[in-house]
Amino acid sequence: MEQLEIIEVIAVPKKKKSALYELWRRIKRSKLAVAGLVIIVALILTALFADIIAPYSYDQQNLKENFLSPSLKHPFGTDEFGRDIFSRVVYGSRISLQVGFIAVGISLVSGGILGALAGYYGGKVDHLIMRAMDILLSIPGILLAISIVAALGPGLVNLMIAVGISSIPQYARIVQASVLSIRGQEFVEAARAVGSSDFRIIFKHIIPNVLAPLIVQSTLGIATAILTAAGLSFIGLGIQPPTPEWGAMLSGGRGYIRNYWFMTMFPGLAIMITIFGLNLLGDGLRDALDPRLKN
Amino acid sequence: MIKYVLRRVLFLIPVLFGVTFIVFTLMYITPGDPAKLILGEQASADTIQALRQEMGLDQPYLVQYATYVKKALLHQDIGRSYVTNRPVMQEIMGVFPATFQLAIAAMLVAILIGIPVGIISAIKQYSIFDTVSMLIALLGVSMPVFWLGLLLIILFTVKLGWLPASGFTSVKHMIMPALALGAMTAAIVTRMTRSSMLEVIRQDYIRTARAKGQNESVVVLKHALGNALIPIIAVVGLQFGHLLGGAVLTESIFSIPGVGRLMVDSIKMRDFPVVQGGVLFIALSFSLINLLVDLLYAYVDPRIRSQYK
Amino acid sequence: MAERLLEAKDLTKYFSTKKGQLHAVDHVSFHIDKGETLGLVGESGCGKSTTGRVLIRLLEANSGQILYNGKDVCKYSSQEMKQARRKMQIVFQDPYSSLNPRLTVFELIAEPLYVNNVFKTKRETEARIKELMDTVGLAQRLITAYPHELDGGRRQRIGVARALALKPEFIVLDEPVSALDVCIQAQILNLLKNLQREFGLTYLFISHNLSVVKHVSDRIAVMYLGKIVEISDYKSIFINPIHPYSQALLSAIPLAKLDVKRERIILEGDIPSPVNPPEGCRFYGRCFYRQEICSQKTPELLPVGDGRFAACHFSNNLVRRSQ
Amino acid sequence: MNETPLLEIKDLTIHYVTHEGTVRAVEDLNLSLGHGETLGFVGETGAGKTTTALGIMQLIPNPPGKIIKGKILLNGEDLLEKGEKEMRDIRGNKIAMIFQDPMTSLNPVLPVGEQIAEMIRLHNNITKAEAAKKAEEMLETVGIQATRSPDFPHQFSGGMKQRVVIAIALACNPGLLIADEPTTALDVTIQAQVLALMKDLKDTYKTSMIMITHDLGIVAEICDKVAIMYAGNVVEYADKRSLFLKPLHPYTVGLFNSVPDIDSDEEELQVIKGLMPDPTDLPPGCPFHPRCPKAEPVCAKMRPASIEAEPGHFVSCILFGTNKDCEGKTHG
Amino acid sequence: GCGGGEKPAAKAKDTVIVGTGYDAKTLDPIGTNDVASSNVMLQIYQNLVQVNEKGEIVPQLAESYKKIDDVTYEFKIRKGVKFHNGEELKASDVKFTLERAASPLGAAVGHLFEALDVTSLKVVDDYTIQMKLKYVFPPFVATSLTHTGGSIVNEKAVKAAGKDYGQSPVGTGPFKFVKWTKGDRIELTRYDEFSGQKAAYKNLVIRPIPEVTNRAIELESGGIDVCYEVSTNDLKRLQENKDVKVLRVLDNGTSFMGMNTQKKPFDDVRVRQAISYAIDTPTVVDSVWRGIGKAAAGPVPPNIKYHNSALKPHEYNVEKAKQLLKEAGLPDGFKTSIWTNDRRERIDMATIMQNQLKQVGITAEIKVVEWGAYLEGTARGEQDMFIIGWTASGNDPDISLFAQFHSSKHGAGGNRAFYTNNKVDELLMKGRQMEDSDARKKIYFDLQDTIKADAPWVFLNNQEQVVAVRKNIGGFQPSPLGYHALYNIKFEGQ
Ligand SMILES: Nc1ncnc2c1ncn2[C@@H]1O[C@H](COP(=O)(O)OP(=O)(O)OP(=O)(O)O)[C@@H](O)[C@H]1O
Ligand SMILES: Nc1ncnc2c1ncn2[C@@H]1O[C@H](COP(=O)(O)OP(=O)(O)OP(=O)(O)O)[C@@H](O)[C@H]1O
Ligand SMILES: [Mg+2]
Ligand SMILES: [Mg+2]
Repeated sequence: MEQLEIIEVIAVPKKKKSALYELWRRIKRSKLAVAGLVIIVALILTALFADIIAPYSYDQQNLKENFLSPSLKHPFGTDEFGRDIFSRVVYGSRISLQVGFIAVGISLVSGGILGALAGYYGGKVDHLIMRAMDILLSIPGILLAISIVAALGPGLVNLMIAVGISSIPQYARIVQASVLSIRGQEFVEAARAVGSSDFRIIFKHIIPNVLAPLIVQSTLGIATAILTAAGLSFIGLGIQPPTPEWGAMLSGGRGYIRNYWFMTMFPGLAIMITIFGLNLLGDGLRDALDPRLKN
Repeated sequence: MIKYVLRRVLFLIPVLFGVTFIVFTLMYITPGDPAKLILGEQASADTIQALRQEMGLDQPYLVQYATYVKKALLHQDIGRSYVTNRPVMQEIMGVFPATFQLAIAAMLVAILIGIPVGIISAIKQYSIFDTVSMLIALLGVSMPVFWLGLLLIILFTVKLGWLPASGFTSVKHMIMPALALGAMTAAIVTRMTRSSMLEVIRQDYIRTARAKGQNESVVVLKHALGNALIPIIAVVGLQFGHLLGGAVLTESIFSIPGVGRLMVDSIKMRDFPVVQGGVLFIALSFSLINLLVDLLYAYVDPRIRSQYK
Repeated sequence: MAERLLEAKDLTKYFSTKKGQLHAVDHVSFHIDKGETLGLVGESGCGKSTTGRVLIRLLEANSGQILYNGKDVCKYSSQEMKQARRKMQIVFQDPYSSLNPRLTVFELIAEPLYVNNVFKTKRETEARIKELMDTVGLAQRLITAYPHELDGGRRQRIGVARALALKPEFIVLDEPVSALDVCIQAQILNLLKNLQREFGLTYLFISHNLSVVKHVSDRIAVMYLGKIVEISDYKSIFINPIHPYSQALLSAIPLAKLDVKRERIILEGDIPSPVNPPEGCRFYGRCFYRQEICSQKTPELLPVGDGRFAACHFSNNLVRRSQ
Repeated sequence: MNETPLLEIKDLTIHYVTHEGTVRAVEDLNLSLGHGETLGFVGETGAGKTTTALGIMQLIPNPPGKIIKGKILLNGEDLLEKGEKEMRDIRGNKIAMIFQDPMTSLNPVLPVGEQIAEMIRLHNNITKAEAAKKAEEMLETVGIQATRSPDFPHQFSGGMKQRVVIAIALACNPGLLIADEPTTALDVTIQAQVLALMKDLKDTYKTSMIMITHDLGIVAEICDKVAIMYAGNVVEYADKRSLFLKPLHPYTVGLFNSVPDIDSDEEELQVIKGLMPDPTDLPPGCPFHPRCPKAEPVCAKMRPASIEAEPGHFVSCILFGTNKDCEGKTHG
Repeated sequence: GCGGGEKPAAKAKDTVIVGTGYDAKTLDPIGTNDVASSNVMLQIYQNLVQVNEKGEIVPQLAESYKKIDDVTYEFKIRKGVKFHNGEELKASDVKFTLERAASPLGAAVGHLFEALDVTSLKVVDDYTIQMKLKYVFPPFVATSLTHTGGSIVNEKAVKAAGKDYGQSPVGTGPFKFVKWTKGDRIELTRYDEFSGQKAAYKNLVIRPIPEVTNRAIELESGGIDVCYEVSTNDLKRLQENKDVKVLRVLDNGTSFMGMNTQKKPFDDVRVRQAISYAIDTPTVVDSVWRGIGKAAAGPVPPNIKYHNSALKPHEYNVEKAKQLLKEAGLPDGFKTSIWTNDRRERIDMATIMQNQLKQVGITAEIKVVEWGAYLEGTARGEQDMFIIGWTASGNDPDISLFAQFHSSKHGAGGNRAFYTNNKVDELLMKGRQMEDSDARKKIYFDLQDTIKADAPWVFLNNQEQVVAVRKNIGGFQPSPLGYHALYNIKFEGQ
């Protein structure tokens, strides 16, 4: 067998770093994905350091200086209460990210568990869970969210729950399909052949392999959650004032759109850029995580 | 085929039960007494109580649901609106045409933009066109629809004076709402078309078609698009279903009396029969569209067709 | 007489499908002696892999017995089975999908050791892994590599190392070289033979490539549509195949030789579906030797002398005919 | 033998430019094929067989593929200088190609008859009905009932699908047929059916053929000439007989030794060590030298030229002919 | 601009398009009590009597009426009045109308007819009807009979239509119902046999356009002729627009921030007063309404009888507020919440007040509660502080005060502050049983002072009806009730 190794000298497989590095390397290929990543990182930093970045508090009113156009003092102008729009947009990143992440967290965890159960056990369990998901899916998301907010009352937490619940089916479907396909792959059988328990198979073999589509879906899901939350604000079921939620700022400012363009423009742009970044990143991740591109 | 359709239609029954039950439960736990909302702030406790009794609201939860289901099944009666006292069916049918037209118009916008752009992007992958159109598509999904709607109104009504800002009575009225609503869908369709085409275009049978000496446009339109259609139909169907569920925001911005607004208003007014009936109706149309989509699959893909036999 | 390691009796595995019962393995009986290699050949979908999986209870048989050292494996409790698993291993066909893409070479080889608590310390485990990598000819520096960074040959070596980790007696090799290029294939075949010699392993070698099977096997079983149609020692089956299907199969192999003119039997038609197969010989539809009775009575796998078995109503005639 | 060969490839070089680097899939490849001949094209995975075939068809996916240089002469005319429109006339009509996997080479949403008819209509000026008729005849020719022409690919078995693919390829009676591993995906007995059919048809239609395969058995069975390919290059090119009886290149020898022999009883196969080199990073000199049992220091420096070691038997190795003498010189 | 999709006024205009905020719920007078429905019904129906601009009761379908004793009224009905279906108006229709209104069917307007003794309705002859009240209640005629809930319907038409009457109304008014496209428009046409002054134009279209901005845009672009409820944001532009006239009238409504007087710490009058002092009402009102309406001074709006115009808005005095809090044992303030529904202006007012309350150490969380839940919650007394409005449907102070401050009306009845004051109860009871007089005036002045001192509410603003019309629209006068007579419209310059 010594002969087998001689050739290692010449045919060296390219040495690669960790999986994370590998992911970064793949994302890096697409300029758009990198742009998305930059936007999101910037957004997260803004949210983390909002206190430092924002020149004013988000609820500091000055009724005498309302509707000021953008200036050095107030880069995005002031709103009807004389609050600094720039500061509100900066603080708003916290809210939007919270809404996005927690709502997606809710749907990810519940959808993921349901989907995994359905996919792994198959048969009746699968049928039952997936039909329930069909039912949930056939109620329009925003209506479901409205009903839930109406039932639970408005507020940040309930909003996140509402948005979260209404997108459970999507995650359940993805996880179910992935689990189903991964369960059928030979490496799962190979794990069983060496004596691995179901538990180990699920956690060591199946879940890590389902993550890729889930990460993509979650990235896009955060975007949808932020948009849905904004939509709910528009119908008047959003977050309580004076919380600087972008959707609420946008819909609150809509009456002023013809007089004071900056009141809607900046929160609107903030939403747009955020969603844009998330989508760029999501698309990029989708490509980067695509197993077919693995060489 | 007929058997398949029948099976699917039968399958709707549990779905509809499920949907009504969920909505019923949600409405039940929602605070807000419809009797009070109807009677207004000055009604006496007695009249409210009397009305509650008349509406059956004093019954236990499951009895109320059972009564509803029984009436719906036995008498095809899904009740009358608490608010307007009109039959729920009439309420829904009153707003459905607008929603349907809006959905169709938005879908047309989405398809007419999304599919061609998606195809060109795919065959010119990594070109400037591809990058730019994908960026635009992404902007499409990134813009809150109500903001886009407002900006459209400012542009087309206020600044240019070309289009009316509200209502839904003529083609002219439909343009802006269809654009606002279609933008998001167009973006989704574009992306799906592109990725589906990219997937297909790498397939061996495309190479076969080229090896025959077939020219590129036929290869793309006949061989590639024909096979890329399934996922495109899927998103178009799904989106259409969602649109039929009511585009609350668009309807509100453009003052269009549609299903979405009816539902939101009814939820706000605790007009339970209308909410129930509306969701039932939406779920039904959603399911029917799914069925239609599946039948379309069978139409475009013989492999699926043979499964339905 | 050699010691019998494993015996399958009347093994049956059906799958329920939408269209009906799929007879993947249909009343199959054979045995494998200690230290020998039984080759299992047949065309795609004939039930080779299913047989292999049922043997080590990755799939539960519908009926039949699997005697391993005389004890029926099918009756093992899950605890006993876990013990037995250490003695019975499998190497899969596709080195691409049989390795979890998210685990490193180390983790992949460590898995059997870890889940069976073979070693107490990490050091011991590591030592064993290095030893295994040496055994199968994988360079130590690949220990942190991911499967997708490796070529098919190396991946298959990982598969072999995993199988060897628990020091098994018996390994099912499910087309271990089919996905590989000829040169790599030869490397792996040599490796497998060496390992067998070194550790006294017993193999069930599944393949659809007759020359490969012949190269490694002591005896060969030919399978057709869920049934074994012939079992012979590796030489006789090539010189003198009995079952008409075996004959056709052999004649169909293109030989890398000039001037060897063989009488080629081209079978008509395709392999029929294994779903609800009709009574009678499974090969009936394509057989060039079929008679009335073949469509009515299913032939049994019967001894035809010299330790050979065949399942054909006319095996006696055929034995003579081909002599 | 001084008439122009049907196909002549000169110094063909094809690269794929990818993120991982440039894959030099085909490098300075030379080859020729006479009228009515069948050439076996043998090599390991990644040797560049398919790339060469696609190069001839000019169907290299671009990006990432690009023909860097060379000539592909069909009846003396350089295909590389033809416009896309002219190429379309040639494809299918003068050169047809069969791909490896019949399962995926047919368009799943079109009836097979239509797929054959499409080819016919593209290159003949006939009506739809006539083309359909002709398609049915082609189906019969490959042994499928004409009544199955409205059926879809998924309704056929693998072997039948490959027959349909063959029917498409032969529908316009091309002068050159390139078959890229046409039976690799098929079962042995089905493979035998298909090979027999191909042999028949080749004789009837007098088509020249390039048969890409890694199965030397198939080569032995139906080829006249053999080209052995390694890392983007033809390392040995000869008459089948000459090659089988007396393989010259160490790689060819290794290849023969790797195949278990059905007739003999060898215990251990004599394998070629190692793996194909990384195509983005080919070793200098002879690409085979790191694996070559007969390698000499010079092999690492110089790329051996193709030498006619025996009449009609070309080999690129320093062990033979003048190559021995040009030590020190480096080629392209 | 000709941007509107509606017919531009090319020929002689005979259609008036009105943009409103909401769609009507039903056109059955007793089916609802909302402004949007009343706005349509006002054009279709008539009442026995009506209130003129001066606030006097004048006959409409009744020729005359007289009070026979404290609780008995007799109405003479005009002869020859025809319903839209051709039936002549008879006393029996009036009887039918009132019986129906007071029955459970009329629950939505039932409160208006609480005082009416239905069994006493007596058709004397075809054109005479008598009715008795259960107790002395002088505002009856002015409030109940003039309300659209008391619109006279045709017995035959109602019975024929059954449950669907709300979609096929038949009245005696100047306009006939034509078609109702839900959520989009209600079309009416002139009733040519109308007994009074016929409308000057033929078609009336009432379109709900919920987005205020859109409504204004539609008016500017000529898509509609009349635009209800102009928002503060659009007011200035519309006033400057030469094609548009803005008409305004102070309405009968008061917005206020109530405090749950039964909940700690609002059960302490000092805390309530402190809050009143802490809030700079004029600034709040001015910042939010910017020129529409005015800061409210007391519980009785300016247009209502016995409004005490001497009252001033709450004094803004942070020091006093702090002092009072200290006295109440809350020197560091406290945590509380302000409930509001999702009306933009209310949220805005809450936002500013939240900020002002912070100055005195009170931390108020704003809870925007969806309307249904809001009504339910405030009726149950879950709220601390809450913003809501109250619009009187007539000009009698009893309507403004009774439901809001009488202890029998706690919660759902209207008294969401759960205000209890025996003296107030007594005065309210007395006031509603008296005929107008100086004595009555005194009672209501007393009430206003007492309530203000008790500070269950922070009075915010008296709203204003701002209606903008195209320049060529004449004869239109907005009403404080929020629904306006459209039949008087004339096209000017035509
Ligand atoms: N889990 C399963 N469910 C249903 N049918 C199955 C399953 N596994 C295998 N089969 C069917 O059982 C038959 C035998 O399959 P098996 O995998 O044993 O064949 P094989 O001889 O190994 O073929 P190959 O050479 O393609 O690997 C096939 O028809 C296959 O489709
Ligand atoms: N589209 C492509 N992009 C990048 N590299 C490619 C592409 N197609 C082929 N290659 C590379 O070019 C080299 C030659 O590939 P080719 O497909 O011609 O080999 P082959 O001899 O046909 O192999 P096989 O026997 O596997 O079919 C390989 O290294 C392959 O990885
Ligand atoms: Mg197998
Ligand atoms: Mg190839």
